[in-house]
Amino acid sequence: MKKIIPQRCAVIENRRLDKAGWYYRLRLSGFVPSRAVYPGHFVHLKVAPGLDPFFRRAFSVSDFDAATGALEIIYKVAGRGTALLREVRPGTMLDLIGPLGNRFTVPPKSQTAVIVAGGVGLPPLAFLARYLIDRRHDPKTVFFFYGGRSKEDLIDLPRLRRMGANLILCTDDGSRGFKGMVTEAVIHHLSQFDDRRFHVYGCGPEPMLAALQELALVRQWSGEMSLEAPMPCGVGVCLGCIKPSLSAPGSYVRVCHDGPVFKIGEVQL
Amino acid sequence: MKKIIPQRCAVIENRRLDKAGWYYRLRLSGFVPSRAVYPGHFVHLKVAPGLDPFFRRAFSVSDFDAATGALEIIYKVAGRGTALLREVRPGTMLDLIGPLGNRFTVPPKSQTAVIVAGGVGLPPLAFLARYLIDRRHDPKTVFFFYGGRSKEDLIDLPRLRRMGANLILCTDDGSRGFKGMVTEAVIHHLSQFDDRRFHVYGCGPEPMLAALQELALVRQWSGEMSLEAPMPCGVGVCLGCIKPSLSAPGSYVRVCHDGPVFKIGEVQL
Amino acid sequence: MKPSLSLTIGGVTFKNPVTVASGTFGYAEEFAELIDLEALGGIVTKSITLKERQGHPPPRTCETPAGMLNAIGLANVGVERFIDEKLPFLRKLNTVRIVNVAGSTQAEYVEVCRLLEKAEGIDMLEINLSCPNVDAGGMELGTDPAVMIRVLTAVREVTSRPIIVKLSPNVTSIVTIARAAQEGGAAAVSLINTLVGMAIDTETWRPRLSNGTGGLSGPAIRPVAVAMVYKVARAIDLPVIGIGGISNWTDAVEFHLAGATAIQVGTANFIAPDTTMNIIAGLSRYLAAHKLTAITDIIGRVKVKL
Amino acid sequence: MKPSLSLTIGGVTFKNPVTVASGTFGYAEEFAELIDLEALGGIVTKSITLKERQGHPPPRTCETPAGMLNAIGLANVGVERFIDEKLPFLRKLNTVRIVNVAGSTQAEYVEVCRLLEKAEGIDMLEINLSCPNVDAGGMELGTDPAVMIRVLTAVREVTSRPIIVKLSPNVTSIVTIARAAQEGGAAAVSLINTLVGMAIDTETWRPRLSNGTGGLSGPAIRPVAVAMVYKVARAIDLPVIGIGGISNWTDAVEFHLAGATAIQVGTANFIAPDTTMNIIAGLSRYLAAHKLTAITDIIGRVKVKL
Ligand SMILES: Cc1cc2nc3c(=O)[nH]c(=O)nc-3n(C[C@H](O)[C@H](O)[C@H](O)COP(=O)(O)OP(=O)(O)OC[C@H]3O[C@@H](n4cnc5c(N)ncnc54)[C@H](O)[C@@H]3O)c2cc1C
Ligand SMILES: Cc1cc2nc3c(=O)[nH]c(=O)nc-3n(C[C@H](O)[C@H](O)[C@H](O)COP(=O)(O)OP(=O)(O)OC[C@H]3O[C@@H](n4cnc5c(N)ncnc54)[C@H](O)[C@@H]3O)c2cc1C
Ligand SMILES: Cc1cc2nc3c(=O)[nH]c(=O)nc-3n(C[C@H](O)[C@H](O)[C@H](O)COP(=O)(O)O)c2cc1C
Ligand SMILES: Cc1cc2nc3c(=O)[nH]c(=O)nc-3n(C[C@H](O)[C@H](O)[C@H](O)COP(=O)(O)O)c2cc1C
Ligand code: FES
Ligand code: FES
Repeated sequence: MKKIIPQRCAVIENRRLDKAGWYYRLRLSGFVPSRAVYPGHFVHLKVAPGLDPFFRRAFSVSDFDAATGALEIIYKVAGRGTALLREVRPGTMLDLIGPLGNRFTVPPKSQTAVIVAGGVGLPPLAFLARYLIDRRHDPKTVFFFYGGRSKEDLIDLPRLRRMGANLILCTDDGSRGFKGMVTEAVIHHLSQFDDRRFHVYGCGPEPMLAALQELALVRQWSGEMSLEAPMPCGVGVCLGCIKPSLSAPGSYVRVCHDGPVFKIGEVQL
Repeated sequence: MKKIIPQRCAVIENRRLDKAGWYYRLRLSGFVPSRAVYPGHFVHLKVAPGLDPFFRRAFSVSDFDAATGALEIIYKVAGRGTALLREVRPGTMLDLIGPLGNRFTVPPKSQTAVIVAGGVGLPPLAFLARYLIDRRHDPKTVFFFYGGRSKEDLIDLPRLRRMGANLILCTDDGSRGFKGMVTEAVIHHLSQFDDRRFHVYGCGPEPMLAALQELALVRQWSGEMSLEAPMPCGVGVCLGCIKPSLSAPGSYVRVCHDGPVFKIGEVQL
Repeated sequence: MKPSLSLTIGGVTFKNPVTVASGTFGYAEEFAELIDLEALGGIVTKSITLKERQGHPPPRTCETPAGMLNAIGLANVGVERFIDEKLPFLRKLNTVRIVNVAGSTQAEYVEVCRLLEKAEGIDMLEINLSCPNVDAGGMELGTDPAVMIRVLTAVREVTSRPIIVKLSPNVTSIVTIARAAQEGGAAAVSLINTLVGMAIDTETWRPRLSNGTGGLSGPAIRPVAVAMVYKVARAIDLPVIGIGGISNWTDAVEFHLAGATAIQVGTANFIAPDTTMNIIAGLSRYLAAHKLTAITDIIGRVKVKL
Repeated sequence: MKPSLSLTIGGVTFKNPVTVASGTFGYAEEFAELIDLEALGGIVTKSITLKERQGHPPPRTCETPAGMLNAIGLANVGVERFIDEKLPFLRKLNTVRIVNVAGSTQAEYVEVCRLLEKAEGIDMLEINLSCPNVDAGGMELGTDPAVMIRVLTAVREVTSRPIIVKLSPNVTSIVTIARAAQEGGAAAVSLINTLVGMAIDTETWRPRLSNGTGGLSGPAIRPVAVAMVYKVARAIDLPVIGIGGISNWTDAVEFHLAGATAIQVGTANFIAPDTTMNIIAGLSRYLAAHKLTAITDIIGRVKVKL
């Protein structure tokens, strides 16, 4: 097995995705992964050389082309690390480790994939949707719910539309699509279907995921969610990225190593 | 009096000056100095945002245009700070403080200016030479000795030639100009003149400055030298940039505040 | 209404909590062309000793990760020249003027304070019982509670001014030392001074400081300082002045929440001389944004589960 | 000729001085897909306690200037599961295997060591008398020389393996504590553990660690660690293992020059998992470039004027 070591990749694009400048797409070239890259995997990136900021930052892979080594992530400017990342110009070499973590599973073709993305939870799920559809899942059996606070938070829509999945947009303020929480949109749009065949995938703010998990548990949907936690190491040794376990009460899971993808019911949110 | 505060200026040029990539010219726009900028003054630059590297780096002003606010420095890649500076792209904003320190004096027109630059000591002296000549010093009364280890270390020659001063190049290995130390070149070239009228200006490696000071003291030339020392604060308070005084034995001078320009005989080298 | 930044320590009123740390601000005159000195809550001078000291030979400072080492060695003009040459400038300033006093022996501390007692234009004394960069005195006097009480008692006999005791972090229990300062009659404690540190040049095999070891300061040590301020503020009844790596207003708020009544900005003055001005403005904005009326509303208010 | 990196501590031979610090390398199996474990001089496990511990609730870590705070709270599988589930992997590795032992009481230390005594595949024990993140034991046991001697004496009765004592930097005199370790029968001392630190969120007013305070590690603390290694190495006759912010081979050389016989890489494993590999290669290159034949040629060779 090849070792997972830090490698330097050239930035080929670092482009703003929304008007306000909160969301960016970063593309790197020449990434040579030590193992196949799947949806759910993340990379651990040094956003600047040197000691400031000190930790790497984790970003879900939003797309990867094994043939060319082109790796894509999508990020939201949230704090110091991403503010620095925004300033990076094409040509700059960035140091990254990956792919790390586990991955989403692929449901049997008989199941309907219900993908639920909230805000910056989009990236791993955009990769997942493309992956499922490429693996000859009928796009019509893939529902892609995508919610944000307002229409400005819904990015990269042309690409999502191109995939041909059932794309259902929703916003808290109703400025685009369904008005309300994305979990409400799920209930509203899927009531017509036989929901025993649903397999949900979630990524987004924790309150949204908590609501989604609750819903899935009540309706007995299978499914999985990609979680976030501050990650000093990303490889399972520092025990910093923990969440309380739901299935084994009193113990913790490590988001980086046991996840970031967890089954519905595994983690207490 | 205006306060000297940090200001952010846009990089308009960061260009390699030699084949090997050791020397760079950095030009910044929009510098609004709190007082007039003179040869000898330096600026204190943050080469990267954040805490790494921690200290600012001092660079002598190698040219300044008060009309446009265009500030120039010339640097040699010597360590971590300058290695980072080399990567800076035009358009980047850099944080700097200045002008700091004291300045070279202007000799009476009856005196011959003997400028002695060694290696990366060039920048303040290039500014000085232009300044003297602009102030209607006859270029022929300005001798500009410029020494380096080999011809690769002699940079920015067209600009020096354009000034019209007596430019005498020398290299340790003889690959260009006089072969030997720059102080030897001074002795060799100036023996024909009446040296009581000399006023020397030096900047460069400390051994060279020590030799120059020795020479000037023996020959009773007046003169001044710009020194370097690691500078945490640049404004005279940390007491870190000290050199032993020669004129007041047992005490120290602060390079940033009492200098960086010192009279011949003031500092023990 | 503009929130109030003012506060009182040892009967002295500060217009705001932002002061500067000893040894990082010279005798203040150096900063006159950099910032508005009277905007500061207070100014602490370089440590003053009985006789003029030249300090250690160079190199005296070195850059470290997010910080620096220094071994200046208490270079200063000595108490007499301080009074004659430096104090007249300070005296004219409308801000709290704090003279930091250092020495090698108890007698030296007492003598410096005695000489300062007659001088005008000094609001408080800060007794530096924590300097790691001198052979005798300094830190040694500040790590033993009994010795500290003895020194402070002696000093208080010759001065009428409120005394701030500056504490060393290089101790097993800073709380024990802070209690000693309280017992010795301090009006306040300030902490932390620098942590003992060292760096070695791997090419020359020489220490990067001529003195071998030195004092570590800057953002690197901020978490250590916050923890100590937090512990001391809970343990004693005196106001605490927080020091250590403070570089912006969020850092300042952090120290206030931990329990600091006022703060000192040290190394950050070197990196950005206008740090204190930005902190003062930032504190006002912070209080206003949180609908608080006074800086005293946040002091020691960190929410720790017990 | 390739310079020799090998060395001996407490009768155990290390192929090179580069080992990893407790709590930053899990039980080593996590790093199997990242680096060649057998290239390491040695491996120190996460601290093992008598019973399994889940540790503190999140948040347990936070980023600080050039470093981090942690308050993991000794989360570990407990000595029995360690022997059953983790040791079999370690046992197969051709490197020095060091089990780090922690506890809340002297009895717990003794019991863990007793249980480990029967297990195979352990070369040395490291006694963590310096963990700042537990209520009882840990640091308290490691800051009082008399207590330390007592604990070590008790531990030595139940183990035949050489003992490394890991020291806390949160003391007035690390030399005093190191001497106690020597007196207690340690084969070596390792230092430093983390400095007590704290960070506060200025919006929520809560500490950034659930435990309130935590331990500061990373490059920020390196100068403190170098100074302590320097002092301890001069004061005692045991080998010193240097720890604290080591991130590259120059840092390692710095510790060796200060007096460290071996080093441990901690937090740097998080930032770059191949740090240890780069250090091993760098040390070889350094020795070769300086025409030195062995790592032992540089240990403690810092040139300090006395
Ligand atoms: C598995 C995983 C995948 C992620 N994928 C993405 C992605 O695709 N796009 C994206 O924009 N962001 C993603 N994040 C969050 C990202 O890692 C950053 O933490 C976040 O962008 C904030 O970083 P900052 O440096 O701007 O903020 P800062 O405030 O500077 O961060 C300070 C510290 O807090 C941690 N932190 C803060 N917020 C979070 C958070 N929500 N999750 C984890 N750590 C946090 C940071 O890692 C850092 O250690 C992911 C996180 C994880 C764990
Ligand atoms: C008044 C003054 C004017 C200067 N003018 C120029 C100039 O015009 N062009 C130029 O290339 N350099 C100049 N220097 C040197 C410059 O400030 C940097 O120190 C030098 O380039 C090395 O920095 P670094 O970050 O690359 O090296 P690093 O090794 O990263 O530096 C580490 C530390 O050592 C200090 N340091 C190292 N070497 C020197 C030195 N020779 N002088 C002072 N401090 C040093 C740095 O400031 C820093 O604090 C000047 C220095 C001073 C004091
Ligand atoms: C260069 C330098 C010189 C210092 N000199 C003194 C001094 O003379 N007296 C003193 O009490 N503290 C002195 N200090 C310590 C500072 O006042 C302060 O306690 C310490 O640096 C921590 O704060 P900081 O991290 O904000 O710098 C000095 C610090 C530095 C960096
Ligand atoms: C996340 C984390 C967990 C740690 N856990 C332990 C531990 O269980 N036992 C121990 O003795 N030291 C522990 N340490 C301390 C390290 O072993 C080391 O002494 C310290 O981090 C300083 O080294 P560094 O700066 O290289 O990290 C831990 C450190 C970190 C950062
Ligand atoms: S980030 Fe270190 S264990 Fe997950
Ligand atoms: S650099 Fe601080 S006194 Fe000169």
